[in-house]
Amino acid sequence: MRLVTAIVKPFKLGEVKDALSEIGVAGLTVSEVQGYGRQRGHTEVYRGAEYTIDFVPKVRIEVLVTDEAAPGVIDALVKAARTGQIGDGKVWSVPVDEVVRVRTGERGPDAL
Amino acid sequence: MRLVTAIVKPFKLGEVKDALSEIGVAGLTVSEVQGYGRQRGHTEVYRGAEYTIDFVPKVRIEVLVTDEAAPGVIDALVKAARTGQIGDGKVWSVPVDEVVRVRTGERGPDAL
Amino acid sequence: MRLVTAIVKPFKLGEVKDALSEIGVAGLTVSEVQGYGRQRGHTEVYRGAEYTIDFVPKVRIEVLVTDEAAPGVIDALVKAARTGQIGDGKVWSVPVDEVVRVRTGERGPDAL
Amino acid sequence: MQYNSGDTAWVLGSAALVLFMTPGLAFFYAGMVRTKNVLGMLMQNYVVMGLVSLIWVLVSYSLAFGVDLGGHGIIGTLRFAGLAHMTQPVPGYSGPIAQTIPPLAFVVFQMMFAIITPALITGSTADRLKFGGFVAVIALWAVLVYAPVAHWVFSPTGWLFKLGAEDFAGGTVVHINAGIAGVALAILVGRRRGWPKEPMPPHALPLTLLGAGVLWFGWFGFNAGSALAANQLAAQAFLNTNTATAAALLGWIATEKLRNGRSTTLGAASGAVAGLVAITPACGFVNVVGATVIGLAAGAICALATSVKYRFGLDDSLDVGAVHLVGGVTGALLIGFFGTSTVGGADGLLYGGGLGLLGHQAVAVVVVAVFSFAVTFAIGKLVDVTIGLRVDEAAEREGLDTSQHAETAYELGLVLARGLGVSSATRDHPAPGPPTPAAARNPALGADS
Amino acid sequence: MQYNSGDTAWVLGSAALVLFMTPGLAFFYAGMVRTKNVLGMLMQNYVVMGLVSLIWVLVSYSLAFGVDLGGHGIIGTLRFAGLAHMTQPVPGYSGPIAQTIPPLAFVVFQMMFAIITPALITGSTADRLKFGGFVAVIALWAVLVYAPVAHWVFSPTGWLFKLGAEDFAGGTVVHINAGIAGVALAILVGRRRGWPKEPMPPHALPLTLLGAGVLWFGWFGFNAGSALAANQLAAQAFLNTNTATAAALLGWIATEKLRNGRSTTLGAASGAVAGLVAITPACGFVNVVGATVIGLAAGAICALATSVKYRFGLDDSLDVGAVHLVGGVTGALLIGFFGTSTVGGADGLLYGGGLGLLGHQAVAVVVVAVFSFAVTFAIGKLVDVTIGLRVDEAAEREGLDTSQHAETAYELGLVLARGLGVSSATRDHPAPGPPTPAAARNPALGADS
Amino acid sequence: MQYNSGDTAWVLGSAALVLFMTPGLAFFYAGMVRTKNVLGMLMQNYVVMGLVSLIWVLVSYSLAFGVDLGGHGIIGTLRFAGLAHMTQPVPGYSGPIAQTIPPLAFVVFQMMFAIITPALITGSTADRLKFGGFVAVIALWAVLVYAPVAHWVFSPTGWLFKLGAEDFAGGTVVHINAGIAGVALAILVGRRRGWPKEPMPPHALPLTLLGAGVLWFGWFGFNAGSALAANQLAAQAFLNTNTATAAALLGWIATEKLRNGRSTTLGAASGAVAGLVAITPACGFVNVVGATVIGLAAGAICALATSVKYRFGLDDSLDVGAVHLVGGVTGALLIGFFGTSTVGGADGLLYGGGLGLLGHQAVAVVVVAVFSFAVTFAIGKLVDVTIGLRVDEAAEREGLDTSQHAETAYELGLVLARGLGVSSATRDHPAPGPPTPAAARNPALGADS
Ligand SMILES: Nc1ncnc2c1ncn2[C@@H]1O[C@H](COP(=O)(O)OP(=O)(O)O)[C@@H](O)[C@H]1O
Ligand SMILES: Nc1ncnc2c1ncn2[C@@H]1O[C@H](COP(=O)(O)OP(=O)(O)O)[C@@H](O)[C@H]1O
Ligand SMILES: Nc1ncnc2c1ncn2[C@@H]1O[C@H](COP(=O)(O)OP(=O)(O)O)[C@@H](O)[C@H]1O
Repeated sequence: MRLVTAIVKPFKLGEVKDALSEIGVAGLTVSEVQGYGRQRGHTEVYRGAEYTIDFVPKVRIEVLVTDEAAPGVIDALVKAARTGQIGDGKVWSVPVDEVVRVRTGERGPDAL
Repeated sequence: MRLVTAIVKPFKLGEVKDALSEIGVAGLTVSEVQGYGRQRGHTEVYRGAEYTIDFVPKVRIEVLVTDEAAPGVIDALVKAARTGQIGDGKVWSVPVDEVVRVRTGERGPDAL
Repeated sequence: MRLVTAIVKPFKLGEVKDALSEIGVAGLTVSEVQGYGRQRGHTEVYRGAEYTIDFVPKVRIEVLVTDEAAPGVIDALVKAARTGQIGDGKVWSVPVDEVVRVRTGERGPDAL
Repeated sequence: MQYNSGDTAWVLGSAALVLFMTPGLAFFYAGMVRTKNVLGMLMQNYVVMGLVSLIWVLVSYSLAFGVDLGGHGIIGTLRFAGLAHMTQPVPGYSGPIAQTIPPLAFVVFQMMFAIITPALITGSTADRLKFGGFVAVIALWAVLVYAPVAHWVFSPTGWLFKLGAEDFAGGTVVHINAGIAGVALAILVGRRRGWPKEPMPPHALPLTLLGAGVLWFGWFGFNAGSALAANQLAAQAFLNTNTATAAALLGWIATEKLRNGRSTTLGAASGAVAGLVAITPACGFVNVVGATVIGLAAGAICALATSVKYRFGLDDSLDVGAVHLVGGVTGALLIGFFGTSTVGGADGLLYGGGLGLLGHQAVAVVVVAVFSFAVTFAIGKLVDVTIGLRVDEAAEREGLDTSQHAETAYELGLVLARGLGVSSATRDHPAPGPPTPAAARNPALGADS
Repeated sequence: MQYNSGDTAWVLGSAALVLFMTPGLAFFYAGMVRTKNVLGMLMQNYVVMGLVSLIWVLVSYSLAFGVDLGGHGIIGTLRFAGLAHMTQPVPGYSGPIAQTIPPLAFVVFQMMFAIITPALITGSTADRLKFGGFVAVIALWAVLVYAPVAHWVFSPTGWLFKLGAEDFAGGTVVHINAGIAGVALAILVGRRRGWPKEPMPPHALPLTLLGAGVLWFGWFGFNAGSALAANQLAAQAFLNTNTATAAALLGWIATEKLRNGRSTTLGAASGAVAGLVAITPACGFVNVVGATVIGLAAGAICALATSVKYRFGLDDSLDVGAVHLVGGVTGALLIGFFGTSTVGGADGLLYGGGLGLLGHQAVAVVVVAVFSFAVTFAIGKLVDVTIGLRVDEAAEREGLDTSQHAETAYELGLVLARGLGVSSATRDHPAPGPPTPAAARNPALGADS
Repeated sequence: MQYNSGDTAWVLGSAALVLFMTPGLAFFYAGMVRTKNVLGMLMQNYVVMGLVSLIWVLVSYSLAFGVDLGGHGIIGTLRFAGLAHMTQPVPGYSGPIAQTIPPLAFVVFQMMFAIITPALITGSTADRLKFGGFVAVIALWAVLVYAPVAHWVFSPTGWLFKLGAEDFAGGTVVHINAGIAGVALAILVGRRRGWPKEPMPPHALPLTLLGAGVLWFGWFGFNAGSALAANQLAAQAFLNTNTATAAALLGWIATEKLRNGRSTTLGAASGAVAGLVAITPACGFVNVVGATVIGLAAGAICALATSVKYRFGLDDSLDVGAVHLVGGVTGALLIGFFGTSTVGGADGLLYGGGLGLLGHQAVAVVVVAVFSFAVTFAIGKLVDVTIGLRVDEAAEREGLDTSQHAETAYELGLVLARGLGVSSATRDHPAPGPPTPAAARNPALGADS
């Protein structure tokens, strides 16, 4: 199995979720992160003192998938999250040894 | 070594921590996430406009363990986090190349 | 490729970011986490009721790197994050199958 | 009739101040609950403002301050129900205490007291009441408990007033009354699940401090407004109020410092409120020395009293008993010592007045406490067995905000609203079809397309 | 001249209360927007306080309450511009309505009305206005819309006042006027991107509740202060205000309960405001029965009216139309039924006054609504085509806080400020070099090194 | 004696308003600090309310407004200590300035000034004071600095008052005094660790805006209340206050717009406060033109002054110097130009009064600044070397909230309280044993088992 992780622009979350639903992904886990990269942050001013904000808010999406499904999920993620502008983010996958569904104790692909 | 990650119901965090302590796990890292899956979110109403909230708050628990300890940790996590109701979450493990304890520079199992 | 993850003290984030920039790391992703380990939390008192706070705020830093760069990045992270006091945190790395840059679809090291 | 415009200005202004106290109280309490119950707490307080205002106009004012029924000092008649006959002076206020303001100004001033009193109760039963059940309890309480107690103690025709029990601004009518009612309901509905093992720390102390600030501000209307005139007595009550509050703030945080090693912000806020509570009955009867002692005593005693609930296993969640009941009793009884006729009222023990005043105070405290406890418990029980008073386990775990009100207090995620799910067009809101004519005519309307 | 100190105290105190309403409104609104637009909303309201205060002093007071130009009741002259000739009594207030307060007290009291009225508009165009464009619109509006309407209705020399239209504290001048202006601007600037498909839930309802509490409090100054004296009429207006507000709060949440199955906190806050709006024109003309009915009606009608915008695809973001326009019209017209000369003003339909009063009310409503809509739309258009009124897509997505004001509302991360990046020493702030002499002399200054 | 009820109502109401300013200030400041220091800031302000209230009653009122010692205008005697002899009129207020209110009303009104003045200081030393040390400094300051300065300037028997220096509501006594004291303490305790390299942005600007709103509201009591009567002068002071505040708000954000390209919300709030500060000494001496100029000047000058600290490497954290010292000086000196006897006081330069008034103003500014700086520095030093004034590095990094008060401001995690650890039953709270009898009898109590 694979854990596919995507770092994307926050406002793309809705589209990404829908794209994954369409190809049969039934679950995912989302969290807020701050990204640093080519995309520049903005500037803030408080009583004349200027701050540059280097971090840009992003959303991390994690999806557990079977090995076979992984490429399709990656492609769907990339496609749904793309705006073509700097800062669109990354998608990567890592191998997973074992997955268990807590409720039932099912293991492996059945746990997804 | 292994990184065992669990997505569980927030109010189970205390029990999970205690269960892990009992089997000798000395450290872990926790973060807030939002889960999407079989478990339904709730509905909110603001001035007559209804919103369905698809995401459900969850807690992510990450534990670095030795290869040998991994199965026991997974079992402990699953057991402690279970309520038997939809949305109990997932536990998975991924292989880890290297672990370093920042304070001492110790590597491998000693770093845990 | 590798995903190097570091759990460090929050006020070290600036220094870590600078250290990574120096060795050519162009991007990273940061999130807030709570750590449990040897470092003790503090105590709070509300109307005479005392609470012990077991968790300590930490920052998680994730960096995707090539296999070759991984050891250097790990060393830089460890060095920059160290205070020598309990609770400095962990750095670990896991193997990554695939990385894609969302904007361009580039894969592998080019995606970093 | 010619009223005194200065006194009227003062009483109307004071009424506005007292009204403002209920939102203040709502925030004082809301800061202390957990994130999932914030709106539940605010809502209980705001709905009291709606509900009791109407009940007061309709019936409770007449019961409390109307013509006494049969001259027994037990209850008013319904002659003023719906605020009829408002040209008639308020019964009992004659001679030296004759009112110089329009009766309607008195009605609205006293209305605000009737509102905040049941609102105080919400702290003891935080996080676990059904909204509907709460509304029912309050509606009954405003008629069956508040109105008679106000009549006994506040109305010059009431039996405790005539007995000589002194309560300048509501130590018994408001604080002991609400405090013991809170305890009664907390006993009735039981503990929050997990209490006291699970930590339930305040979710946003700045809100609590804000509430305390608003309460301190508004309480000048409550206490100094109770002089019903802008005069020397009002100034004295104002001074006493501030002095006792300051002393109690210091008393509470000093007690904490000794007990827990740290002075806390919540302690400062709580101490201020304890001082305000304790000086309430006394502010028009004691001098500044009395006010200082009452404040210091209330600060220390109430701080210590917050531990009592753990001994009894009673989840009086936000310490309504320790602050309002204990603080109210402290103030009411200390009048028996510090009351001085140089300010107003009878002389207490320390000013050569003997034990008489203390005795009357004790009678008022006991009578009001027993009555309020019993009737409140009965009302609570009635509501519990009929429409239900406590939420079920799932709703309690989920929190009142979503379970009772379908809302969430905070959506602060700069990034990720939990709600970044999907909004559904409800039956009431068909997804808008093609642009309306107005929109079609005005290109700007289509800016989002 | 000898003024009445009690009346003066009341009107000055009321002016302070009404000033406080604008921050209250700012928070009422700011709680409802998304995190990225909080400061944008607050800023719009606060800048109105700055801007309109000066415009009022400079010119609008004179236009609104100055000597009527030519006796047509259309507009005042500039005789009082810059607050010249302030020893002269306010024109038109003579005989039974002669003022007993310094004219400057009247100036500041009315100033606060001129401030909050355009502030009300900010709700309808939330999240999408350029700051500069907004400022321009308001500056023009305070002169071209507010001043004439205030003259017509409020000034005893205005034509609608003389016609017999009644507006005790601003149902038409403030609420209908601002409500329809909000609708006009919302039409002009178009919908927020994503609306209504993308969920845009309130980011912090406690702020909205706080704002509602402040509004309720301050509104006593608004309504009862409009008696311009601390008297029986003020007390009646005070009572009516509170009663209608309470009734509307209950009316709104009852309507919600029936429609959506749940009573919400936002509903309670909205209902209270709807009640305050509706009773505003009527509070000095109806008795407590009238106030109750007006409140209940406003609560229910405004709650239902919030759905209307979805039918028309009009993004009146925070329901300025449904609350202020609809609520204002409800109150203004119900005077025609419930007005009673026993309180003040003419008798309405239910008190034997026939249809006359209702007719005058209807004329005032229609005239003000049409005028305000047309002129507001024209002002908005003018600003839009010159300096621009709506932010571009990137700025809207980013949010007003950073795009318009280079700020972020919350930095709550206990751990990770997004700003844990790097601060740049700007040209104005050269990175401090070696310690200054003062610092060198004082070792404590170097504590951080 | 017969007091004027309207004047008394106004002064008591104003006293309440001024009391409310200190919580307002607390929030104004607390919004600007980082999340870990929020409660520390609030606590400093609230404890000042407790501490100074008592000190005022005990001794400072008598020193400030008591019978002048030896007629030198330097200090009052202790005759009024503990508020003894309060039937005696306040010394010096006779003839045209004879008071029409109970002396106790004057005591409480002035008390609120004594409270907020040291509270203003907390901004300059934010995030790094030990709580105990802070308390000690304030206690000494309220006696050794505030009381004499108030006597010199406010009391008609004080030497600066008699010299002819004008300070209607506290430009020198409150703002210059607190501003320079803040600078002195900031120098003494040194910079926050990391300043100015590490970004320290405000954690919640809405709180700052809330505080600014409360300050604006309360300041009407501060300034217009200083007329000590509800009259023409109060109305003028009210108008001037609002006008200058509005002008300064605009002045500040215009300056920002030119300098940084953006008008900020923090700038609007800061500008409003700067205007309130600058008009404070002048509000009863200038007309609306003077008020407008003073406001515009203060807004622009104070905005620019915020940069000064970077040049000197002085961490005046929340710009107490730039806003209160600079704003206070601006207002105090501009009286010398805009003072006009048509409003009150002497004529300034622009109204044909020559340089005399300006000279007196300059003397007062310099004397108060020098005295306050020196004594404050000495007090701070004394406390620093005895009980310690600055927290250690670990406590500063951790933040004042947990290190000084064992509390956390926010627990907003809808999911994960950091405290989802374990609560410990403390010695004071033995884990509750078996259900108490009461609980056993009442099954509902066991709802959680
Ligand atoms: N090497 C990396 N490791 C981890 N996350 C990264 C890395 N590089 C970029 N990111 C994440 O991807 C986001 C987008 O990267 P950025 O360089 O701004 O744009 P792009 O991916 O379009 O070139 C960053 O904000 C960061 O969260
Ligand atoms: N494929 C997946 N990848 C990542 N996280 C998942 C996946 N499926 C479920 N989850 C996480 O597990 C949680 C519980 O899943 P859910 O389907 O609701 O219940 P259950 O695991 O009991 O069947 C989800 O809220 C989500 O956080
Ligand atoms: N086994 C583990 N798995 C995951 N995270 C861990 C583990 N042990 C420690 N951590 C993380 O590292 C942080 C520091 O660990 P701690 O034991 O306090 O100090 P140190 O690493 O210096 O010995 C913890 O707060 C936690 O976030």
